Amino acid sequence: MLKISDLYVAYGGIEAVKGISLEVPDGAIVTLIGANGAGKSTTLRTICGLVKPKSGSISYLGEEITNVPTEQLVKKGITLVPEGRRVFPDLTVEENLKIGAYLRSGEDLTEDFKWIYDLFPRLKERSWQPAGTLSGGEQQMLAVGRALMGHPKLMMMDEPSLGLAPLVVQGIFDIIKEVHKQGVTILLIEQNANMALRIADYGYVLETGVITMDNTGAALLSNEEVRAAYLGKKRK
Amino acid sequence: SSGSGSPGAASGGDNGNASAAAPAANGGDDAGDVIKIGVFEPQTGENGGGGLQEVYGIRYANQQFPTVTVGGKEYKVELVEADNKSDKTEAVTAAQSLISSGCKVILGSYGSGVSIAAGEIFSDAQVPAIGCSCTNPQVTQGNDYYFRVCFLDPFQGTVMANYAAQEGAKTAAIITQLGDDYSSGLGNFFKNAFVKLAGEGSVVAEEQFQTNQTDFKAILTNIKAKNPDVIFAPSSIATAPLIIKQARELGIESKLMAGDTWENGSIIENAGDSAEGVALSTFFDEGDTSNQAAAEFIPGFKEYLKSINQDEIIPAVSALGYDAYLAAIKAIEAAGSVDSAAIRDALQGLSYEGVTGAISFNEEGDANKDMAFIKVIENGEFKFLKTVSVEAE
Amino acid sequence: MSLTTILQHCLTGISLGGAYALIAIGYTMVYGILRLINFAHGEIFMMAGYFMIFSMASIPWFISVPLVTAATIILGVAIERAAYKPLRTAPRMSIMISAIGVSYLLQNLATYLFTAIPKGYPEIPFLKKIFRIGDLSASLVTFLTPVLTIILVFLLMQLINHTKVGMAMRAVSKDFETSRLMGIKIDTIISITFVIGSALAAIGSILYFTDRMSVTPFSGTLPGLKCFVAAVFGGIGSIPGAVVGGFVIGVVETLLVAMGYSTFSDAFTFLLLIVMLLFRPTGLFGEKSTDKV
Amino acid sequence: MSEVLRLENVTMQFGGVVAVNDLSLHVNQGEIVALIGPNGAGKTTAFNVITGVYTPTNGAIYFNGDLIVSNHPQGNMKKLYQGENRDKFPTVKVQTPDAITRLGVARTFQNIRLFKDLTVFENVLIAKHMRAKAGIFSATLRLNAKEEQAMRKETQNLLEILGLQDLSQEISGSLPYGQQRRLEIARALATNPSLLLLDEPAAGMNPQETDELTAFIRQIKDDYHLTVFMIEHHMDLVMEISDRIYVLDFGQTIAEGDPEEIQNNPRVIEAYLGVQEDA
Amino acid sequence: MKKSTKYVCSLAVAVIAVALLFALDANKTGAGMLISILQKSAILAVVAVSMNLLNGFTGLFSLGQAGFMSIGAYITAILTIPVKNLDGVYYMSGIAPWLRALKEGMEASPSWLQAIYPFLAMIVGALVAAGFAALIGIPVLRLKSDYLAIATLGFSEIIRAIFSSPQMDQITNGSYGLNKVPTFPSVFGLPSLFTPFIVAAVSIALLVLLINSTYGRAFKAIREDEIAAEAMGINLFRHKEWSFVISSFFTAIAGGLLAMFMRSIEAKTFSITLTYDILLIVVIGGLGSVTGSVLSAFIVTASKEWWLRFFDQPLIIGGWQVPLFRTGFRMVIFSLLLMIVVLFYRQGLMGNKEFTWDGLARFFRKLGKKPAQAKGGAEG
Ligand SMILES: Nc1ncnc2c1ncn2[C@@H]1O[C@H](COP(=O)(O)OP(=O)(O)OP(=O)(O)O)[C@@H](O)[C@H]1O
Ligand SMILES: Nc1ncnc2c1ncn2[C@@H]1O[C@H](COP(=O)(O)OP(=O)(O)OP(=O)(O)O)[C@@H](O)[C@H]1O
Ligand SMILES: [Mg+2]
Ligand SMILES: [Mg+2]
Repeated sequence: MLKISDLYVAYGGIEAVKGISLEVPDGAIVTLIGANGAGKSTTLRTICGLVKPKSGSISYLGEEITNVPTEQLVKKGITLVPEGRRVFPDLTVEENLKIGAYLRSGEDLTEDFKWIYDLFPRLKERSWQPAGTLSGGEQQMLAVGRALMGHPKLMMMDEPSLGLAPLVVQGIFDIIKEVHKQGVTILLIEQNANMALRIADYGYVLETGVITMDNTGAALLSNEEVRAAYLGKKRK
Repeated sequence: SSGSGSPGAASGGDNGNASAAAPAANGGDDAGDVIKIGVFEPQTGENGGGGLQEVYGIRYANQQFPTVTVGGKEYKVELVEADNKSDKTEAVTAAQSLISSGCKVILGSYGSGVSIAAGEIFSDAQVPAIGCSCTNPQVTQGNDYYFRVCFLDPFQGTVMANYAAQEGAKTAAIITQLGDDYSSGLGNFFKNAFVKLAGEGSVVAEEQFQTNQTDFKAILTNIKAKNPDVIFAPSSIATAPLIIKQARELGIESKLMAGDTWENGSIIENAGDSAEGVALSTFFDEGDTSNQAAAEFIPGFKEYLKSINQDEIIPAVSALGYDAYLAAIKAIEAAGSVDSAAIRDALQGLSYEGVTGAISFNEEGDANKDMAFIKVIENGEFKFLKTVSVEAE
Repeated sequence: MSLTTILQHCLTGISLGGAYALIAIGYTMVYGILRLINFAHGEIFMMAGYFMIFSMASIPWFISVPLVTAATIILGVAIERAAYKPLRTAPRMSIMISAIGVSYLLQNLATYLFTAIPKGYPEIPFLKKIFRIGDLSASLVTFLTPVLTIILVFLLMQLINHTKVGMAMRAVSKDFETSRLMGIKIDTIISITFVIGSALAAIGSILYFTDRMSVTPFSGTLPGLKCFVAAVFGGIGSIPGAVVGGFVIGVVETLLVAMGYSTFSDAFTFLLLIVMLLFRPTGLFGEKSTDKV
Repeated sequence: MSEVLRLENVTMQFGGVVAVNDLSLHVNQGEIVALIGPNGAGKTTAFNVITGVYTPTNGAIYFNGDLIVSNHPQGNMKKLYQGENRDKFPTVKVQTPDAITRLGVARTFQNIRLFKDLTVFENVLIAKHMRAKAGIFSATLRLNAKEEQAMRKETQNLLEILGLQDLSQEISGSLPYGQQRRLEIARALATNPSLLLLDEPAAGMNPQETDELTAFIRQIKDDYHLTVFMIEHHMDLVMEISDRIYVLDFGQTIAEGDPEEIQNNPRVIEAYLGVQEDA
Repeated sequence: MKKSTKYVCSLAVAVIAVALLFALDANKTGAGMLISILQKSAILAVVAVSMNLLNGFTGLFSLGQAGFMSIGAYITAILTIPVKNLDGVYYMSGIAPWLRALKEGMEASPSWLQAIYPFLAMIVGALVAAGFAALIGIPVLRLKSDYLAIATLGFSEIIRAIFSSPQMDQITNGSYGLNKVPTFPSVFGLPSLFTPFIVAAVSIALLVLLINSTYGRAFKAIREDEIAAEAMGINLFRHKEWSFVISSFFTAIAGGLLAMFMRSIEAKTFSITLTYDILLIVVIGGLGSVTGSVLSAFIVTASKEWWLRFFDQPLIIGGWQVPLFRTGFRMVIFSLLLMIVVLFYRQGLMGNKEFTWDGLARFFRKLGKKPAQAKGGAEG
């Protein structure tokens, strides 16, 4: 579905991504793990057209999308749940969700609202509240909900579990699985490598802008090197 | 008609550039036969409109008298223009730039404030300056290097007060612009003179407005309530039509009067019918051809105005600009030298026939003028009404 | 002061306030979306005045009005494209200087092209028709300005609060990047903002200059500043705020001048604003910042 | 063991939302206490109330036995606080956030708030400013050279101890996330606190980095004789280093106890932990 | 670069600057324009650096500069106009008797005291401005960003309205403005031409020292993040107030210098445009860069009022009059240049960096390298 080859991205003089190639098959969950500053977010932002790559190519459903503007990518069904939630602070929760469906003009959204509110009952309670005053976790739910409102084919998520309570983290992963089940392909960045690899079909390990390892989720999970570097010491 | 032989004079068109001014760069080399005269005028900014008209007079004069003979040697007169943007801060550097480019005499400026600001620069550099229409007493006071060819505000204020009284006005209202020395000063002089003539309490309203203000309805409504016989509103060209039109729109029928600034075609053009009956004092009347210099100037300058696409009404400030240029030329000739100090001394004793009357300078450097022209707007034109002379205090 | 005089003053004030309100909306909308004080807005308004002068020289008013509005819109959008768009990611201060630069440029260009001599504003005959009620007298435009302002603002509020474009505008005003992720074309939305702002400036300019009859390159400066004050008074970013601010500033200013305090009329206007800010630091209807610690 | 921090019946209300509801808790000298709870439970709000960023609608807070905060609207709170009970309570004491910091309470923020355009060194040096004795004139005329020297020296030392000395001239905003968190803690330490409040210090860190952080917190606690009060969602970290844990839900404590107790508390499991899948 | 080399360089520059000033003094008439521009730039540089302290370093967006300058300018002017000129200056309403008495008293004092009066006058002006700033700072500094800007702008306009009001006629000469202000006095027996440069240098030096002190760092912290700064124990209000007061103090000093430079002032001089001009200088130089402000004060002033002046003159090349060249064109060109600078140097000329010898060396090295690299590329 998505194919990246030999992608280089630089901010000013600093190269954040140095020639990575990866592939996201249709209907899969692919995860990208790696230390802070490895270039994970940069990769996703580049796919979305928020950052211009220095070189390399990105194709989506066989179509070259390297320099396509973000808006058109969204129309094609790619969406990103950005790092740090980025909800619209002055719009209410409901408006935030509505704007997620911005490109689906004229359609009836009642069903979608019901779906989202079922997934996140908390949002329903707060539907009138300006999103800026929600707690971190609530905002994250809203960001995911908002992305879902666009009925994406490929949903990219940048650290969706950041700052969430354990129960909610589980919830988020359940949602990811649920969304995936409904046919959405998922590219996921996670610090919580444990959980991410557990649900992922395939995983890539990124280190300072280079892919150092890739394998199925299960294989990475049991890889000693990965365990040492990203999964922390085993505790009982 | 244009008697100029200088290059570029014929072209110009609407660029307003039909002056003989050659670029400073070429002129500088053979300084031997060039004498530079500085034109210190606002061509942009608040007073840009009036300043430009003064410049036209100067440019035309330069076209007419492009050379001056000193000690048997013919010098080409080169105008160096510096735009002071009607802004005191900029005036200092603009004045300085004229001094730096070697001007021997300076002409200008429209708007007394900038003249006052630059006065110190000229006197420090010992370069004489000749004001054209700057009527504020402060310009020449205590400055040995500043002269002017026009009369002064105290005189002008008195003239208008007398005229108002002669017309039978018993009460007057005054509108002045805050922070503007010309407007406030003239208004004040008018008030003093009018109170003397018509008695205490005859000035029924004194209103002020802010620079750049365009809405005068509030002050006019107040004045309307007082129903004065005349309204004296010395102000800039830009504000005049606004005051006139808004006054008439509010149904004010008092006679409107102002000072020299209002003698400007654009006021009639902008205020239209409402301008009818407005009276003002000025320095010059194009209908008055009794004097030889004026008789020659008027047709020639009209031609010139036409060539640069301007209205063919001669603004008094253009005439003054012309006269100031003449004064400079005559002084240079009289001095027999191109040295600034000598020119200054020559100016002091100068006496000549200008288009705005006979001109000689008193101790302060002010022109000895005791006559003003009163004009009234009639049928969309400035009609000469009469001359008034008063003993200035 | 007689009742007639007071009424006359109120009429003047409300009419002036209406014109201020229309211009203030331009400030407030651009601010709302770009966090930019568009210093050039007063000059756009001034240019609209010149456009009308040239247009009416050969074309009747009913064609001139839409024509001038269109020209002003083009100017506004062109400024946005040329001077603000390249600075989307630049520090806020740079964009503001760019705005001051544009304002200088337009002023100087107007001086250069049209000279500083005031140009007479053409009359639209029916607007200048003078009505007299007892001792009150005012032209039609005086009555029309506030009415038209209210109607336009009502329409604008509908647009912003109840349409998708409006919601997109509110979203873009907070976060460009995320808005793009929602599929919103931010450049289009920003342009729409400038279109609306400029159109209102054009209409405001017609109403304002019809009442004041002449245009100079500096005609936009003072109304520009006043309307900016009005926008801040009402809470910059808020459209009803701009309208209320416009009317308040217009009326207060007129009344102050009427009471003989014209020396301090501007000062009082500012004082009023400052007092308002002390009680409500973000203006009358300004949004409180929802910056969560 | 003496009490460092005590909250009594603290309520914080935003319009209709009661973020903190009649919360009472205490932290003893030398403890590491964790504050956990679902998102939106009011943990960060509690921190904001303690540090004076918000003034509570009701309640009192004591630091080392002194009343530092009571329900008088102040600081940023004035804008934010719209409670109806504004006038009901007597004014007792007004402490602004900076004054509270000077008393010895330092904090980090949930969303990192470094001085992004300044260097790492400057970030830490700034924290020393509040202890400077020199007035603005003597500082300008460099009459405080000795003091300045000392401030720089202390900063240098602190950076060395925390292993940030190599980065000292880097612009702080360009550091990797983990280092930024570390720097924020360093900056808080530079104010010489006796109580350190950490708001989700491990957010955005992978398990490996979290482990490092655990050791780091332990180390600074001992080296600087600190009391640590910490909000965190990483249970590994919380369970490993906390002496005691408070669990908050809907602004109220639903449980309190040592890690063992908390892990097995059914209410906590239901509201917060969820059924532990084996990791 | 070695430290000693840097000192040598700095010393050399200082010596050259002083020598240049002596040279200018010797050739006053010929170099009049250069002197004027340099003096005006020096004065504007002081305001620009003060504004930078507030806007660039403390992050307080204030637009009240013109107002504080006017306080300094008016007080300096009123106190220094010679008694003999008073009647001429206050020709319309006369001067307030107490003021005349004060001035007569001043002129009766010993001559050494009189020699420092102009400086005292400037300092008095600056202190009044600082006091006023302290007063309005109490309510106003609570406001944020643009609201603060408009409130300070408002105060500046209020000051202007007061100075030009008829009620103040006997003190400020209301609408008529003040003139006959004596030019710069001389210091240390040096030619008076030096004075603005010395005062500017001292002022800027003090500001730089402040910026680099622990208080300066606290200001920067406030700029970066108020909430975090507060959490670092920095009292927001006190520090903002300091920054505001000190900035106003030096702004007023510059106002005093400006009065001496222009020798005549009026309230109109201190309108909002003046503040915009200064903001322009600050941003073009680089927000947060002192050397940038100084550099751009000169570049902006010189290009606006001097270098571009020829655009206002008709240009004739070989008998052909080049179109477009006429009055007003200069300002069009100036605004265009301004736009170009803003659009292509978003951070201003210096960004938030300061001029350093190392920086200069690096700059030249880079310049030297570029052609070399190009060559290298061609070979490869
Ligand atoms: N806007 C930017 N300007 C300059 N450098 C940047 C910018 N954004 C990111 N970088 C740098 O690019 C590198 C990669 O950053 P990126 O955000 O992609 O990392 P990441 O893997 O997502 O890390 P994290 O886990 O912290 O989110 C980092 O060194 C970072 O400092
Ligand atoms: N400034 C504010 N205005 C209005 N409501 C607020 C404000 N700050 C917080 N709240 C509300 O208070 C509640 C508690 O928020 P808080 O940030 O304290 O949660 P938290 O426990 O820190 O959650 P998380 O773990 O997600 O950070 C939330 O529901 C939030 O919506
Ligand atoms: Mg990331
Ligand atoms: Mg929190």
